[in-house]
Amino acid sequence: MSPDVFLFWFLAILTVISGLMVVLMTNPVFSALSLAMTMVLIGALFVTLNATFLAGVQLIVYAGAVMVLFVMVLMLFDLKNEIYAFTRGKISGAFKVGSVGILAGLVIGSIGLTASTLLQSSTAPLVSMSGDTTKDLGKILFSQYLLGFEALGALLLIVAVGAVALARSKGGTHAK
Amino acid sequence: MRARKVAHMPSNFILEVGLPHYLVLSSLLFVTGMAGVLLRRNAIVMMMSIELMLNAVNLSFVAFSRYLGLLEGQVMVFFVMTIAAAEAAVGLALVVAIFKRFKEVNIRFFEHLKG
Amino acid sequence: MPLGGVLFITIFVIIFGCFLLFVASKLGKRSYDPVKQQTYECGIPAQEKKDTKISVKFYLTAILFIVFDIEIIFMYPWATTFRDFISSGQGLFVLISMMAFILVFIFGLFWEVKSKALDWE
Amino acid sequence: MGNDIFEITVNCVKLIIVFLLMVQAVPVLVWLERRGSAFIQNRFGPNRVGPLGLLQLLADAVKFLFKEEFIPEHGIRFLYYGAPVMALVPATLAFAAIPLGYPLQWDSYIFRIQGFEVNVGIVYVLGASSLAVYSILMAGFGSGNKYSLMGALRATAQVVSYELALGLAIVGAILLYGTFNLTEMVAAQQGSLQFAFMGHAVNLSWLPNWGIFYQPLGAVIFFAATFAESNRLPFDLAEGEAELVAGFHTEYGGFKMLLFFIGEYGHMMVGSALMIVFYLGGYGIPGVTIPELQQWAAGVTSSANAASALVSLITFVSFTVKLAVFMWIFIQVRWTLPRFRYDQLMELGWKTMLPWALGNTILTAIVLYIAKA
Repeated sequence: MSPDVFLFWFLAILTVISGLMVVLMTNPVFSALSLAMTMVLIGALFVTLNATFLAGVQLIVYAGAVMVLFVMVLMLFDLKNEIYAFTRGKISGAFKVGSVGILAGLVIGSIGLTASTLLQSSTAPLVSMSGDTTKDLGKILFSQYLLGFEALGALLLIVAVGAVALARSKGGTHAK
Repeated sequence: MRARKVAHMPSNFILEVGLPHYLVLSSLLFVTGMAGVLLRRNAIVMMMSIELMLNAVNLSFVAFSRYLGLLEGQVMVFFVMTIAAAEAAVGLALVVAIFKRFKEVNIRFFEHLKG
Repeated sequence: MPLGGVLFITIFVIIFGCFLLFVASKLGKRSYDPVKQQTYECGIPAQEKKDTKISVKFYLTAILFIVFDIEIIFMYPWATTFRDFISSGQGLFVLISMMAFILVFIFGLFWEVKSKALDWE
Repeated sequence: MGNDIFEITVNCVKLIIVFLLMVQAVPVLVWLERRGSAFIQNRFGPNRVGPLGLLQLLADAVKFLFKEEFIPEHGIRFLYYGAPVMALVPATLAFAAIPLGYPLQWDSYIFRIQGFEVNVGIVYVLGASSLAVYSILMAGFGSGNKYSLMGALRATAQVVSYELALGLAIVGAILLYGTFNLTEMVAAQQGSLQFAFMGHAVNLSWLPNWGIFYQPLGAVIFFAATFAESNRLPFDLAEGEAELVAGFHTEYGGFKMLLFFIGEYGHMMVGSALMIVFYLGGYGIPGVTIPELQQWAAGVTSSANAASALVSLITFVSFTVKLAVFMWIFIQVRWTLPRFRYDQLMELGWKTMLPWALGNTILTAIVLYIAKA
C-alpha cells in the first residue's frame, strides 16, 4: 500500500466518522466541534487532490471563521443537551432515514456502475496538473471569472450590512 | 467495451484510489448532512448540516477538477465557500434574532412564526 | 505538500500532550472535597450559570470577521499573480478591477464604522 | 522502498526535533521573562535555584508534575482536558513550516532545516494558527465557569479581529515577492538593497535587501497584530485580573497550565519567526550573501559536506539570534506598557490597523504597477 493510498483511506474514514458525529451528538457544541474537525479533514483531502491553496482557504474560512461563529453562538446561548434533539415520531423518523438511505444507495450505486466509463480513465488525471496550481487559479479567477468575483464583493457588502442590521434588530445591542 | 473496462477499471478497490473513491466519499458526507437536516430539531445544528452538505459538494468539485485537469472546479469551490460563509452569517443572525426574542432554537417552534 | 508530515506531527503532539496530562494526573495525590470541586467564584458560593449576560457584540464581531476575512482571502491569489499580470501587459486592467473590489471593501468598513456596529459601549 | 523508509524516518525525526526545539525553548524563555521583568522593575527575580536561578524552571516543572488533579464541578470532561492538548497543535504546525536555516547538502541528499516545505506557506501558516481559537473556546466552555467563558469570548473576539489586520498586512509582502512560499521569500531578500524603479536601477549597498525597507507600514502592523494574536500584554484583555480573574484558564493548574504556556510562547515564536521571514531577511546575515558564505566555508574545511553543514549552522544561528531579539522585544513590551481597555483594543484593531493595512495594500499595488510598467 503506497503512502498516498494509505493517507486517503485514513482521511476518508476519519472524515466519515466525524461527519456522522455532527449528526449524532446530542450536545450542539460537540456537533460544532466535530464539524470543525470534518472541515479540517476535508481540507487535508483537498491536499491529496493537489488543491493546496484551497486547502489553506478551507482552514482559514471554514475552520477559522465560520465554525468559530457557530461555536461562539452556541456558547452564547449555553444550550445543554436537548430532550428533543432528534425528530419526534418513530414513523416519520424511519421514513426520513429510509429516504436518505435510498438516496445514498442510488448515488453510490450509479457511481459504482459508471466507474469504468467515468472519465474513461479513473485513476490517472487526463491532463497532469503541475504541483503548484495556485498561480493558475489566480490567473483564471482574474480573467475569466472576474465578473463573478466582483459580484461576490458586492454580495459580501450586502451580507455585512444585512447581518449587522439583523443582529441588532429590536434596538438594543445586548441579549436580554 | 469489455476490453476498455478491463483496461481502465481500478484493478483493486482498496489499493488504487481514483475519482470514484472521492465521489463515494463526497456522497456519503452529503447524505450524512441531509440526514442531519431531516432528523435534527435544533436550527443551528440544521445549519451546520447544510454546511456539511456544501463541503461534500466542494470535495466532488475539487476531485473532478483534479481528474479532468480543469481549474474551473477550484474557482467554483472558491465561490461556493464564499456563498456558504455568507449563508452562515445571515442564517445565524436570523437565529440569534429569534432566540433573543423567544429563547428557543427548536425548529418546531419556528412554525408558530407563521403570520 | 507534505500531508503525511502534517498528520504525523499533529498526532504526535496530541499523544505527547495526553501522555503528559496522564502522567501528571497519576503522580499528584488525590483527596476528594466538595468545596474544592466548586468553580471559582471569588470566595462566595457559586451562583447559577444561567444568568450570565454576554454581549451580542462578540457575535457581531465574529460575523464581520467572516465577511472581511473572505474579502482578504480574495486578495491573496491576486497578490501572487499581480506581477505576472503586469509583465503580460494586463496590469492596469487587473489593478483597476481589484481597486473596484477594494472600494467595495472600504465602503463596507466605512458603513460599519458609521453605523456604530464596531463600537463597544 | 528502502529509500522511502529512510526519507520518512528522517522527516519524522526532524519534525519531532523541531517540536522539541519549540518546547524546550519555553523554560528558557520563562526564565528570561522572569529575570528580565525583575531587571526592568529593579528586583532580583528567581536567583536561588542553580546558577542565576536557571534551575528554577526544573523545580517548577517537578512541582507542576506533582500537583493534585481535579476537575471543576460543572466542567465538561472532554473539553476541559482537550483544550490544553489542543493549545499545542496550531503553534507546532505553524512553526514546522518555517525555514530555520539554509538547506544542508550531504553528498546528493538535500536536508532542509525546516519541519516541512509547504508551497503555499503563508496560507498554511495562517490557516494553522487560526485553529488556535478552538483551544481557547474549549477551555472557556469546558471549565463551566462564567469568568472562563467570558475570558474565552473576549480572547476569541480579539484574536479574530487582529487576524484581519494580520492577514491584510501580509498582502503587501505577497505583492512584493509574488509568492506564498516562505523559502522563496527568504531567498528574495538576500544581498544588498537594490531595485528597479521606472527604469532606473537603485542600489544602496549599505542596507540589506530586507522587506522592512519596502514595507515599513506593513511590518509595523503585522508585528502589533502578532502581540494581539498571542494574547500578550498590552493586548491580554482575556485575563484582565480585575475583571475576569485569569480569563479562560481560571480553572487550570499544574501541567495543564504549562501546556497553555507552551502554546502561548509557541505563538510568540511563530509570530516572531514570520516577522523575520517576511520583513527581516529570514536566516540571511546582513552584508553577507549566501554564495560569499559558502565560499568562506569552503576555505575553512576541505570537505564539501562539512562546508555545507557549516553554512547551515551559521544561517541557523543567525535566525536564532534574530528570534531571540524579537522574543526580548516581546518581554520588554510586556513589562513596559500598560494594558488597553477593551473598547480601545477593538477600536485600534478595526478602525486604525485595518484601514492602514488596506492603504498599505493599495499603495504597494500602485507603486508596483508604476515601477514595473
